[in-house]
Amino acid sequence: MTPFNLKAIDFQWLPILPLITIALAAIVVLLVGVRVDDEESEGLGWLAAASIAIAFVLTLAMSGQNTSAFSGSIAIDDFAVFFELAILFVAAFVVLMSLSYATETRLPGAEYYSLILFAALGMMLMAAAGDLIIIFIGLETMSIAIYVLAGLKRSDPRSNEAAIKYFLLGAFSTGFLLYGIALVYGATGTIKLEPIRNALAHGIGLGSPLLLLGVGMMLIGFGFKIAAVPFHMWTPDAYEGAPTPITAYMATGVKLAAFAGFLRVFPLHLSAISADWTWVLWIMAALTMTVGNVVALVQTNIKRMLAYSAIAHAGYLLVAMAAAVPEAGAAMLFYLVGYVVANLGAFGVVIALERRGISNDMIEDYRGLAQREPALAAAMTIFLLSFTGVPPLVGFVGKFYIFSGALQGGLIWLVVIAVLNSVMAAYYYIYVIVAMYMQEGGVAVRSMTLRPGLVATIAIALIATILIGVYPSPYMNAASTAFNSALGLGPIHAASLLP
Amino acid sequence: MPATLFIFLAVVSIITSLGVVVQRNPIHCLLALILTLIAIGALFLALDAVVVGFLQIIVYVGAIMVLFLFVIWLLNLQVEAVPTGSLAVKFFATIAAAGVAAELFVFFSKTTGALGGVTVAAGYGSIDSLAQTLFGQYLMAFETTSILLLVAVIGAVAIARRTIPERERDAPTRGTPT
Amino acid sequence: MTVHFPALGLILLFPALGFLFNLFYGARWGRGWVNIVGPGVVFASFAIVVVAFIRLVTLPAGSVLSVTLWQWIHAGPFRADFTLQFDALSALMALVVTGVGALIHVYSVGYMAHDEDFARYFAYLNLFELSMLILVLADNLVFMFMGWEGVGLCSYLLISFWYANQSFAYAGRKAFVVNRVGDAGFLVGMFMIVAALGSHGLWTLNFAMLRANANLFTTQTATIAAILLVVGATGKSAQIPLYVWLPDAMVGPTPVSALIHAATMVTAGVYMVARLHFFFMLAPVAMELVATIGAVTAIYAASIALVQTDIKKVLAYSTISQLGYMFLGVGVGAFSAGIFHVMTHAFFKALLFLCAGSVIHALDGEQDMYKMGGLRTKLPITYETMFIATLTISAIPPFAGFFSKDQILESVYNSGHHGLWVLGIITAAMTSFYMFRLIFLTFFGDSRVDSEKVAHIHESPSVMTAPLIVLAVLSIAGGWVGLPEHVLWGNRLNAFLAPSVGEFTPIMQGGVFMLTGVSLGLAVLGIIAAWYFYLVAPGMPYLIAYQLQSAYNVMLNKYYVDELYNLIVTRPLFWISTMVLGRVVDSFIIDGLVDGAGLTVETGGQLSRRMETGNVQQYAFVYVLGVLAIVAYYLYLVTH
Amino acid sequence: MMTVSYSWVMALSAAIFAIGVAGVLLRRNILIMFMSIELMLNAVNLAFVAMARRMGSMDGQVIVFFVMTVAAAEAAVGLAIIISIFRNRETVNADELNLMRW
Amino acid sequence: MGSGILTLLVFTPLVGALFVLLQQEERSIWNSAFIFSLLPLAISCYLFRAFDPSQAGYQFVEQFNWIPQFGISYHLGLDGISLVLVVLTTILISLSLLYSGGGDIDHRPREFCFFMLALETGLLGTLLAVDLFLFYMFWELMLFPMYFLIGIWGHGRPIYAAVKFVLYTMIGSFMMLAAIIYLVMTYHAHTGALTFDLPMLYNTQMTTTEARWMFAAFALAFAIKVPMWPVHTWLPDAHTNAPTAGSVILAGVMLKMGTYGFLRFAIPLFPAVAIEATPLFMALAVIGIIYGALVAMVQPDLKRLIAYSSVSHLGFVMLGIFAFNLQGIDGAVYQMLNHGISTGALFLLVGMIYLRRHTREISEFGGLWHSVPIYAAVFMLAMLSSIGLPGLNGFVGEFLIMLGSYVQSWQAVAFAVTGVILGALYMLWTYERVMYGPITKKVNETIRDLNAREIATMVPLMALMIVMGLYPNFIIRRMEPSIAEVIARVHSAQVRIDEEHRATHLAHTSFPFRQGKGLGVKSWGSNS
Repeated sequence: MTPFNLKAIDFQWLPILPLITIALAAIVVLLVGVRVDDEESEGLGWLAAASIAIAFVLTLAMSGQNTSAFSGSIAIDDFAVFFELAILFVAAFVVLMSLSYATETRLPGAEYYSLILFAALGMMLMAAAGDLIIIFIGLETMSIAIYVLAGLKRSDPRSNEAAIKYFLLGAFSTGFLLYGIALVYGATGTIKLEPIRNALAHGIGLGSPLLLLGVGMMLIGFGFKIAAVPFHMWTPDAYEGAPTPITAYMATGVKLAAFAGFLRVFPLHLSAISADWTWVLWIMAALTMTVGNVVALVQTNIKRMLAYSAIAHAGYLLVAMAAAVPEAGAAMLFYLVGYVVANLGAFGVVIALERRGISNDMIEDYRGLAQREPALAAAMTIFLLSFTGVPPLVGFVGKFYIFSGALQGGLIWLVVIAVLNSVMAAYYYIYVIVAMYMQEGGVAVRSMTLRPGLVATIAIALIATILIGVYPSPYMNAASTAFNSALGLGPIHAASLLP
Repeated sequence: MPATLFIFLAVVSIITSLGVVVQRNPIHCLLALILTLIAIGALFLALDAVVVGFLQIIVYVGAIMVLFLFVIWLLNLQVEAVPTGSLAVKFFATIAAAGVAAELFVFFSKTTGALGGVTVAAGYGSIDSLAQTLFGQYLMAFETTSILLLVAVIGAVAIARRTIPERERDAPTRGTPT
Repeated sequence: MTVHFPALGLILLFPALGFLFNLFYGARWGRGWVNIVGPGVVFASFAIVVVAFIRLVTLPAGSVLSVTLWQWIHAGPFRADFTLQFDALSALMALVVTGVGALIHVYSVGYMAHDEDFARYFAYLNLFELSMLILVLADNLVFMFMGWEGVGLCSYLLISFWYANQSFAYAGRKAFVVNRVGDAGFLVGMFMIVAALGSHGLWTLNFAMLRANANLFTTQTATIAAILLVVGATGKSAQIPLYVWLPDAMVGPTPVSALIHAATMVTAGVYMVARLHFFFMLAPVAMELVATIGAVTAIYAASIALVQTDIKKVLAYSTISQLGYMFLGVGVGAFSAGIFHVMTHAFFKALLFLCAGSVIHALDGEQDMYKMGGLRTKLPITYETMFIATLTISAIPPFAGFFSKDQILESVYNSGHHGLWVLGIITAAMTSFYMFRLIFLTFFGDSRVDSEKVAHIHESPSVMTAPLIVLAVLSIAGGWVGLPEHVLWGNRLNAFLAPSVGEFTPIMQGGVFMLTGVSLGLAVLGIIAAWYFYLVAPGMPYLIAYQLQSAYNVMLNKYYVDELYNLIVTRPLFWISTMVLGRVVDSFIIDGLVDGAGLTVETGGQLSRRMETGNVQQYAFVYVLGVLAIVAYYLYLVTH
Repeated sequence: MMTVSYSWVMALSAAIFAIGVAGVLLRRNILIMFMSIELMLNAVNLAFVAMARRMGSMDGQVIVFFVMTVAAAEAAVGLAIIISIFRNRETVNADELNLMRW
Repeated sequence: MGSGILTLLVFTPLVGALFVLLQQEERSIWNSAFIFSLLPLAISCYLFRAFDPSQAGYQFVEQFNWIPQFGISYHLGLDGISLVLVVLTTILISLSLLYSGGGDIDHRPREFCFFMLALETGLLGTLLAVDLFLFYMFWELMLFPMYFLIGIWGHGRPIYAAVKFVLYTMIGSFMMLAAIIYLVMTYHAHTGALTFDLPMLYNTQMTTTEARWMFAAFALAFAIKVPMWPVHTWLPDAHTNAPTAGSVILAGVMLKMGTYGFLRFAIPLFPAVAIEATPLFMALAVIGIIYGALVAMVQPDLKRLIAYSSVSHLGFVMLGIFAFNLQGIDGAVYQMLNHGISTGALFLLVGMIYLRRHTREISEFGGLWHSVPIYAAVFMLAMLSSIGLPGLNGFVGEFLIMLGSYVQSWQAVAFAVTGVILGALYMLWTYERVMYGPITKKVNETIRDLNAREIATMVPLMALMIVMGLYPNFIIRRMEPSIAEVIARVHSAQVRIDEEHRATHLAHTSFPFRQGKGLGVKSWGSNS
């Protein structure tokens, strides 16, 4: 029996400090929360938000390094930091927009906020994962928390249904993801990402059927999480049924984490065999954009519409991924930021317009909103226009960046498809604007009290949507630094990457 | 591993897993699943995965499956009275599943290599070597798993907890038979 | 020799000021002011023209007065400026335009004495004077085109002056649109000239430049361009095939008919051909065309005039016919003869119209000659002046018309166009016939005036009769500036115009007396026939009309040309626009494609939406389909 | 004695995996669908163990350990969700869970 | 660097828009909006005076780094072509606001003024941007205010029209975005410099195929905006349903963005393709001229009629542009101004009568001259300007266009000239049906004539019609050097093409397939 050598353990506190903070906070929130009435859970929310802020600062402090910890299980690079910051940002705003929602819909506050924090933890793990198993566990941590959060309106059959559908398909696709991991493991002999990259670079496993099948299975697994067609079917139902802040969380946080994992695995560590997966992504991107937009076109429920729109946006992101050039990777990061910001804002507006207990989320309910709630309508308009890709909003710059990346990779036709899709998308986004500004009627609801948290969410999202759009330069820098740091490159100017 | 053993376990696991899919009574399904798991556990043992093989039987069969059993009893699930779903759906679903199987078979027919090709070190699959790896290479994953389980507990409680009183006034849930 | 003469600008300035005054202040300041300012500005212009004319004749022959008002269009090397030139041809035209114009303005004061809209009327009339002066004084084609379209506009405005009447409005539009058809040809002709010179580095439409560089044109270019310009001329001068607007234009106030549709505007085509004579000389085919159009139009219009009953319609067709003579003249190269006839025609046709106006005025708007008769005593001045004009138009010596018409016919004969000459003299006979028919029906015989109007018949006020008298004098003596060669002082006009329009070069020399005799004889024959038909045996016309009913009807209905145009141009155009372009192409095909694309997407959306059945197993099924596809792809990669 | 080829084990794992997929697609009872998913996970586990054995590496076995944990966690949450569904709707039939569609 | 005056010009309206949002009282909303629209007008007038006509390049240039990662800069500049359009824009916006305050907009005035002023920023920015990215940004930015203007304050089927307008435009503009990016990458591939700066991109080397595709994308975007036949069908709907001010700006300025785009971007960037495509565009332009006129002729709705007449007029503009000579393009740019002024005036006039009668059906009118003589007179002038009567502005443009085109293709002019005839036909016929004849409807007897505010709106336009007709040089002089530059680019491309024809087999064989530009996929992180 070999004595266990404690020194051999590559244990570092620092890189997981934010994670620990979040975990501790989640536990504290839970423990405190059991004594708090569900209708007074706002304090718990502030607590959660505060802890997120602390974790945010801690994460920020980690930037600029390029190492790993825990025997390569945890990557400490700007890529991880970028995504962790984004995830924390999202989590914070989901908490903020929940403050009024949770109390008014009587969600169990303790579980609610702690699960949000746990989900964030899972997401951050995915972002910082250095091996496939961490990605898997992070994914499961996140997913399980989200399944529960989606079903947390226990008496609402829609919420139940959202949870079970998401859960069943989620577990189903877990099988595929795992199978993929198993096969890649079989082909390369390791599940750590860095060694996989090295193995492939040295020709180990190249051309192995196992590797190819493994790649395919992992594509399926990630495809499910990012809601790519044809693995997208759960999305609208889950989005519609879940409590709205959780829908926002799914649309933003889960997407961020899934793309973090996806990017980490595929473009960053399987680049040696990119020829083997770009075509799949090509088709998937085209299908995802088209189906997402086409079906979004005929939706009548705004949450469902946003769900399909989220699918479509995943499609745009896949366009960049299919391009498989560094510039496109950075573009994805930037695009995600823009997408997340606008989505948070849009869901914030949706929440603000929900009545106590009764959802108010048919598009026709938005008619005449500009008259009743000019500020909310204006904000919603800006978010929708950002989705459409109208300059100078962040969505436009993101699209521009994505298209640049894709053209860099030579995907002209895919870009053309994306362009046509953007026009289609314009139609349904604009239709909401039509309802708000140009039609009369709708339900004059007593909207949910605009608490500071919600107002702050919408306001900050609004400012960010405009500001990042007008002055995107620093964020582009951050995105490209982040992406390239995971490639093992320093901060680089976009131009220097070009042929 | 002797081929005969493998074939025996393979046949058992396939038959029992088919049983999961085709039987009507949930209890029977569950029993079939348990048998499958045991057969797979035996395969683990045969593949020098001693610890994992026992864990399979203890944890999986012993804990998880019992959970299933509880739920079946809790919900008082009966035999599905009539086969539901249209025949066409079943047909296409079967085709699709068979397609998956066929594709995977073709794939693995392309792979080669005997199982015994690598002589494993002594102690391979032992609890010692497992622990070495688990707490060395995979410490982070291990620690994280604790969080995962915590989440699962919180989640399960949060969602399965009986409804809050006032909610019952709003929309009385039907009493669950206990 | 070009002499800077800034006062030329004043010629334009006065009518322009008059226009603005009448437009903005006329109605407010009242009839008194308008009656002074309206004609006053034209007299002022006339005075300047006279001054300029005197200056011109003191200079050596071939001199030009000129002034550049300001730069207009400078695009790249192309230049077109607001430059006025005052040479012999312009001088003559300007004298006619301002002189006759002034008289008609005066006449209008009386004619419009009872009309509410006098201010607008004089505004238009002043604007017309302005445009017409631009037309004749412009030193380049573009500037001239501005006048050309301007007079068309004024014609439009004045024809539909009494806008409340739907058919008047229609007549106005018809005039403008038909003119536009001609103008389009004119424009293309201009482009062709510019392009042809442009290829030699000369980007201009200046007359002097064109004339100096006429050698740069090939015959082909010149021919096509000239024909295109002729299209413009036929529009403005109401020649076949674009004459149709002029008869309808008679619905305007009668002084307008006199000024615009007889004396000045309609002669613009002739003026243009004469102005560009050097260019037309390069294109014999175009010249032939002009001559032929002229001759055919002359006889054609005359034949219609034979049977018209509306007094103004007769004069209108007569105008078309006389314009045909002018075309005939310039077409055979006798430019100065053509211009000579422009001048005399301005006198006598203006007079005829004004007299007709006087008659109509007296009869409260009655225009049907069969409801007149015996007015000789009641309207003595009108009768006398009109009789003089009729003699003039019938080319009875020594009235003005005789000299000009005779000169044209002689030139036609001498240029070898004997066929056209025959048409010309037949027309001459017809002219005297229908003109005397008019006189006899109106002033002789028994009164057929509606009984309730009889009491009101009165001679026009002196403000109207005075211009008649002046014009009558001109109709008599106006022709004496162009006596046949070797008679007394000879053809002074010809000599005066020669530097501007060149000399007529006959290819043969017909007997002067023979030619004159034949045409004179025919004219007299026409008079006698009219006398016989309408005074001696008034039943005869009916009999003939009855005998030749179909021919009569064809003529009475103006050869059904309006109906023909309607059938082959207007209606198909509207039909195509509405049915084919509007409904089929625009709404059905293009919008159908656009909306169809949208609809396809939406239908696709609705269909794929149905895939979301809410059933989680179907979701899984779709999922597995995706799995199958992806695995199949990798299987393909592995096996290949 | 015939050696068991490593691809045989993979084939077995594929077969069980496919049977699991079939179960998910065919069974209306969400509980049994969930059982089928467990089958799929076990098939994956088998693959992991086989791979680990082939390369003589322990990593695969460790992963199986994690997969079991995850399976347990999923089972807990999944069953809880099923219970909550059953409380509201008194059914575990997937066909009847279609409040939200289109 | 720069004086900042262009930035001031572009963003003053935006500041005004935000300022207007703060106003509460309706009067102060209109007043402040109008005053804020006068400021850019004043600036643009100053620029017009200060502009140096002898210079071809950009003046008052401002340039700052904006997104250095992409070589995108905030680069504004003013040349002769944009100068005149800027002045037109500021004038028309001011007049539209002046007019709209007089009762045309009866609800939500604050938002109306906001969108009008925001629109002005978009329009001015589009005209002044020298950086392609910046240009695209403003290009899209002008779309949405107009969409709201149509959708909220429109009549009839405003939503259908607004959405159609946006989607139609977006198809083209997104394609253009893709082409812009592709162009920049092509430039980068050849020179190693990443820039969106227009003057630099003029020198991009590209293969003929690439150029064709990119030109097609640019041309599609601009052709939709112009609109050229057959992508014009959004226009009648948009115009008919838009509020008066919307129609004025739409016709007066926005359509010019399409032609401006051709002149500034599509043609100078891809001169060789433009030359190649000349027959096509001339044919489309001529079809547009005739088609627009014919369909306009039979429209029963006044606004629809004017909308179709725009198709016809813009056909002339396109014809002139593709003449590729000074006369043609001078005329085209001049015609852009003319169309802005005369069609703007006509739309205002239709709006005025709509305000009184709440209908635009021609058959509802008749004999209006009797009851509204001033209106009739103003209408007459606008109409004459529109049909190109010499002495008014329309003629100068049409004349130069046809003159220039004649040199290029006499066939085109032979057909286009029918547009001159038809133009007169449908305008006069409309005028006749509306103004002339007896009053057939009782209500028409009592409608009131133009009030002071309306006259004040029309007077500047009328003055421009006359002044520009009589003295066009003060405008042509300023824009000609810039136009000459465009032509020079086309001509040098022509020279190149000719040379290539001479030196056969050398050029035009396949270019080597450049890495990362074709469909080949470059791998990630090639250095690891």
